[in-house]
Amino acid sequence: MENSRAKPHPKQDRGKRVAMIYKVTIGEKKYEIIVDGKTTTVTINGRTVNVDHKNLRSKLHSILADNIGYEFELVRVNGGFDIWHGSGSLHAEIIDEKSERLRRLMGSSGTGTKASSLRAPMPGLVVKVEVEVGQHVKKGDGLVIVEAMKMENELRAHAPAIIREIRIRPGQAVEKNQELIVFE
Amino acid sequence: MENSRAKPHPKQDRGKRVAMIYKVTIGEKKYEIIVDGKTTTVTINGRTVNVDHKNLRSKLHSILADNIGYEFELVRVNGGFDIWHGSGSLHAEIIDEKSERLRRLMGSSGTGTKASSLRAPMPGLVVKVEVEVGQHVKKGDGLVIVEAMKMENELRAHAPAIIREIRIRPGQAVEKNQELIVFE
Amino acid sequence: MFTKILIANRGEIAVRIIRACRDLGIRSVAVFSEPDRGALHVRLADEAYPIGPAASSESYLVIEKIIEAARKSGAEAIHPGYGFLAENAAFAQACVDSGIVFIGPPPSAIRMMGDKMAARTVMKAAGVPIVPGTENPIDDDIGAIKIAAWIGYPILIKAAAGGGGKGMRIVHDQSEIKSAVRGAKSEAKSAFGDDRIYIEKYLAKPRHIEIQVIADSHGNCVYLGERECSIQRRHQKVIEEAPSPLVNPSMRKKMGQAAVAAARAAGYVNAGTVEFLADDHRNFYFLEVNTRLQVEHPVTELVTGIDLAIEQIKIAAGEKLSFSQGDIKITGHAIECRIYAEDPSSGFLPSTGILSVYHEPAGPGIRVDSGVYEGAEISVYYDPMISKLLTFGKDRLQATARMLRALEEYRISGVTTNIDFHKTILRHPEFIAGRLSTHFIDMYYKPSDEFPENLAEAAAIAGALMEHQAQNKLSLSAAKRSRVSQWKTAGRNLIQNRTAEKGWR
Amino acid sequence: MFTKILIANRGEIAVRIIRACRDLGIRSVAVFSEPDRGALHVRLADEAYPIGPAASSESYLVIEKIIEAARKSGAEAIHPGYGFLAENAAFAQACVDSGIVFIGPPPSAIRMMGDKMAARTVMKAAGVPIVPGTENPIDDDIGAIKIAAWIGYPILIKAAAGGGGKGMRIVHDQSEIKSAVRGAKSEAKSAFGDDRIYIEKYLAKPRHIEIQVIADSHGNCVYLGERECSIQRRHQKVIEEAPSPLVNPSMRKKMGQAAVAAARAAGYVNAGTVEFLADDHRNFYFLEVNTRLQVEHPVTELVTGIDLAIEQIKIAAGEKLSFSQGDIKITGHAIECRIYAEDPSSGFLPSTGILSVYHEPAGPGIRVDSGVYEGAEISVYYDPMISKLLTFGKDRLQATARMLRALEEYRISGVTTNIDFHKTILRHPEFIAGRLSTHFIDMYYKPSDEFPENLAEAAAIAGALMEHQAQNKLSLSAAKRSRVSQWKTAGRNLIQNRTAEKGWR
Repeated sequence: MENSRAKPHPKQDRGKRVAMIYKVTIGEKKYEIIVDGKTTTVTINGRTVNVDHKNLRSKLHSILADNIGYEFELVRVNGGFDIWHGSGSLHAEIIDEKSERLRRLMGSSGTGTKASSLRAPMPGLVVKVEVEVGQHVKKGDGLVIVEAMKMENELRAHAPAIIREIRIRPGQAVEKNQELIVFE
Repeated sequence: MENSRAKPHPKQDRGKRVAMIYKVTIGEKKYEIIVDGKTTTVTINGRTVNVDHKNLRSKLHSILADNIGYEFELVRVNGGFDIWHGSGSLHAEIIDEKSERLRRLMGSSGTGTKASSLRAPMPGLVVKVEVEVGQHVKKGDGLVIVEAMKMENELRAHAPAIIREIRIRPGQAVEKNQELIVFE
Repeated sequence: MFTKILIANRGEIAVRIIRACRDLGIRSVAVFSEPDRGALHVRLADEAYPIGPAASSESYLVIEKIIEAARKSGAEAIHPGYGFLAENAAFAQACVDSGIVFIGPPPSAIRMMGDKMAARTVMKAAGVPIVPGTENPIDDDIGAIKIAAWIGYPILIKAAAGGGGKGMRIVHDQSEIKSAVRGAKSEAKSAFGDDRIYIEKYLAKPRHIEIQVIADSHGNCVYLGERECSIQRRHQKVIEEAPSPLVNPSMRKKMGQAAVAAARAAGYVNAGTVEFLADDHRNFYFLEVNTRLQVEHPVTELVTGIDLAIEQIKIAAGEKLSFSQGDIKITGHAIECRIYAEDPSSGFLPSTGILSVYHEPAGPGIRVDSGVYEGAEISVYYDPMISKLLTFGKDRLQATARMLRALEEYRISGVTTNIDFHKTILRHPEFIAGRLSTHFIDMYYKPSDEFPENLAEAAAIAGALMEHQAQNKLSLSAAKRSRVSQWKTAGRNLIQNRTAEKGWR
Repeated sequence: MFTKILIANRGEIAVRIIRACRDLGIRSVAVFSEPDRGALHVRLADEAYPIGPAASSESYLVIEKIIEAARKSGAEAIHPGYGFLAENAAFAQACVDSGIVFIGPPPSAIRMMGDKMAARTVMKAAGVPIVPGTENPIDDDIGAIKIAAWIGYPILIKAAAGGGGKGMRIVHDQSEIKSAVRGAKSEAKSAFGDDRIYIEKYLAKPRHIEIQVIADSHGNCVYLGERECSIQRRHQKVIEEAPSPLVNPSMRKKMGQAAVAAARAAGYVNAGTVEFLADDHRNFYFLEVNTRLQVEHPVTELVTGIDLAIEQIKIAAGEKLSFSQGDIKITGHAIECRIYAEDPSSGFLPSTGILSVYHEPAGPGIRVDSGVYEGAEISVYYDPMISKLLTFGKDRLQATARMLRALEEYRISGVTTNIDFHKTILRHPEFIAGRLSTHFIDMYYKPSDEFPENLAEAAAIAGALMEHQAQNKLSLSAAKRSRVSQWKTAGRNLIQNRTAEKGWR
């Protein structure tokens, strides 16, 4: 177990220390976080916070931010972390300053690509497809009903969209994360 | 997780299967266990037992022996395992037939070497040494008092012995497993 | 008394019954499907027998496999838990036929109560108030229209063989009735192989209140107070409590006596639950009888001090009840929150995964009945209930405070749960005031993706720190790699030079 | 009421008090030494402050550091738990001086009860029966001999400032008295800096029975029944229960009234415990007062339904007791087994290590108060108590059955525990009969290295299987290695050949 405050890495101490800037997006909120080499304080959106970090085990971390306790399991996923907080998870997209500069140079459009397909959130059986190709749907409209765990679960649209392609049919078994419907 | 019954290793299946004989000593009890390649039955002291083994995680194992459930954490130590059973541990010395044959060829005396020294069971402070070099002690005689966790703990002789050497003195701090007294 | 009992179930209820067996000094026998080899009920039972693959239809629902495991193990009795074969009269009969005691009511009582219309008829005859409606099956929409006109809209069309909301239709006026009858009949036919339907008055904002009864085989039958289970989503209970904030002593007595009359009328033995709908004026109407131990039975255990699973076993062994109606006292208040792997913000969609972190709350006033542990999997094969979290307090306020504390302490990663949903409900002014109904969630719960600002900030900081650590490690190992490769390059040059020296000089 | 409380402690009692704070909607502040950064109390508290290195003398015992953390966090009150600074009058005074509420009795009461001889004097004056003995310090062995002749051998010599068995000597006859007085005085001097000693009658096979009292600052004081704590090893309690198998209603009332008289005489406020020794004829004698929450307080909570930690906080906030003596009812039976990291087969020697497997029991009738989790370390720095395992049942039989079940379910690896020891005690006919005394363990417990034959067999099989797996892996990887090295060799030959072709042809 490692305690960032108690045991700074001597090797890192010898090396040059550069404060790094991370841009974190959680839901619709954006944070700019400056981490210096010591990681005992960070600056979040301009405010300085004393941080004491302890890795409890594997991916489970305890954070004391200005002495207030939080506990998270951080699971790395594309572009950031899924951050589990005890009863669910947040997704945090993280870009460091360097990468962002690089991205700008490469002409990439940056963050915020929209979900372009509906994927199965769990394995199950397709009971009903409620839309047709070409149909305009609005947020909340039912798209597909999947039976899993003895319950019928309606998958709904998270945003307005047009149906481009339907990749499943009623009666078909689907895997978790399988693409069901492609939007335009 | 792995279930020996449900998923035999296909690679091992192709290879030749030799029944192996293991000699297990726990306390004063001795067991001769024959394990064939499939590990769904073993023979213990001549009696056949159906075994279903499941590795729950890391060192934690569930065993169904003739459908009766046991759970152990097995920690490898010299010559066998410390086997934790929920409220404490047993030590199992394990010799396979091959090794034993080898040992006999090398002229080794085999198992059963007696404890020849007293080691500290925990870190602490030596409060008192109750014996002198050359003294004969019998089983249960007090040897050393060590203070740990705010309590004084008397370490006693597990068997009759003669004190050859005393390696600590009162007031000295000792580490776990540090040799305190050597017997003849 | 039995020396060995087989538990024909899995998950928390199997664990619950294993614990009752332990308390009685009876050996417990678990059965398990392939993915359940490492499940908690297998870990805790004295013995365990495999019964086939993951699908319940090939394992936990196969009567012959269960009976065979009981025979092999020498179990004298079988406890069915709830779900699976618990209310299957054929299974109870198969036990009897094999000379094994079925821990539950006689097959005849299960059969009678399983037919919802027959149950209504029995109850009415016993003087138990029933929801106004038909006593005979409705054949077509003409009959339905006639009856609806008599009891008044809205009405509920229900399947006689039914349960679980299948074959059920709410009808608000005559124009809807034709398609509702057709729909209900065809759904009932496909779900139960029986297209009989009947009509009940549809109560607006009803409360779900049920009475626990227990009867021995010597003619003694008592009620153990009520449970209120009005907080439901998808027609499934999620929060239950005892006593009900609505029920006063006189209502309790009336409901209890009606429930006992119902149980006696059905020839009932063992533990059972008589479910009622109630309105805020304390009128109550018979709904159905559950011929098994309910999921929510522990709230009754907490307020009465009676261990229902133990009583079930004793009754099955032929013992007399050790208490009479006068001995039953309701003390304090108990609440149960069912912790599900599901996402309340997307219509309570089940969630699957490995419980990579799993830390249960504990301490004063907490009881957790679960069938999982850290590292276990919530799979698609079985019910997504993770545990039943129960609290007990001297009153409803303390039980609620302790529940909020326990929900706060619970740590689960790997699957999304309804823990925050429970907190929201428990803090809602209408819940606190005890004004409940089965429409509570529809009326008052608004799913939200919001999270407290300080939590999001702390999560952002944690994410940035981890990213920072990862980048430092990357650059460290990159530095190492480049150092190594310089050495390698140098070495190679050396060799090449030597070769050159030897070869091309 | 307070908005924030600092808990000047660690381990299970800190967790216990955090839970009480949560139930009251009060923010909790933890303090921690370096090795405790990841401890459960730090994980569960709302806030946490570091207070120094591992040694208690440099962290948990440093009054200034605790007060400083309270100031920084803005806590209005401090709960001391038990141990550490809980019975330190100077600490209570320092809180008062800093304008922070000390959740416990006034410093004067702590000081008075800390002096064992002064406490005896106060009790005698209040009419509480005390063990026959001296009321003034004994100066030398001549005085001691005189008094011993009057009260009769055996006698007990005790330190006035004492506790924890230090400076204590049992004297069986006059020949031993001289060296005992000398020994006790010197031990008392070195342990407490105070060599005053006194003499008590030594009771053979006494039972340890204590009364929980609670008093508010408005003059109300009630007793909450007794706890029997006779099962002790090394003068430390290991099993406690409520009610005591010995105490009947009239004895409870007599002891309770004596305890309340004692508390009133001492000007006591908040929760406290009056300890008595009792004999089998139900005579009882004052022993001492503990001016804090006891380790074993939960057994009282379980049988009275009163949350003592919450009451402590309310009293400290100036609230009146919400119950009177007539409201207190003892319902059911509760037992506590203290789970220690220690080896009963080697004189209860403490054991240290990482809890590599740690799975707590749960289900009906179980309460676990612990300060650890899987992966936590039982270190040499602090008390080796892992948890307090409590069970509640309708009677002593059921509480015992549930305890045996819970002990069976507990899974701990990495440190040796006293779990099997508890099972042995609970199954002993004398324990079952309720015939207890503080000499119980000496009289009836025989440590044994024996283990059930089937367990040893299964362990042997598990060991052989693991050895077999390891050997298979070894030979598999050896096969791989040798294959790889053949490839390598071949490659090398190839290169050498090529080089040769190019160079030496």
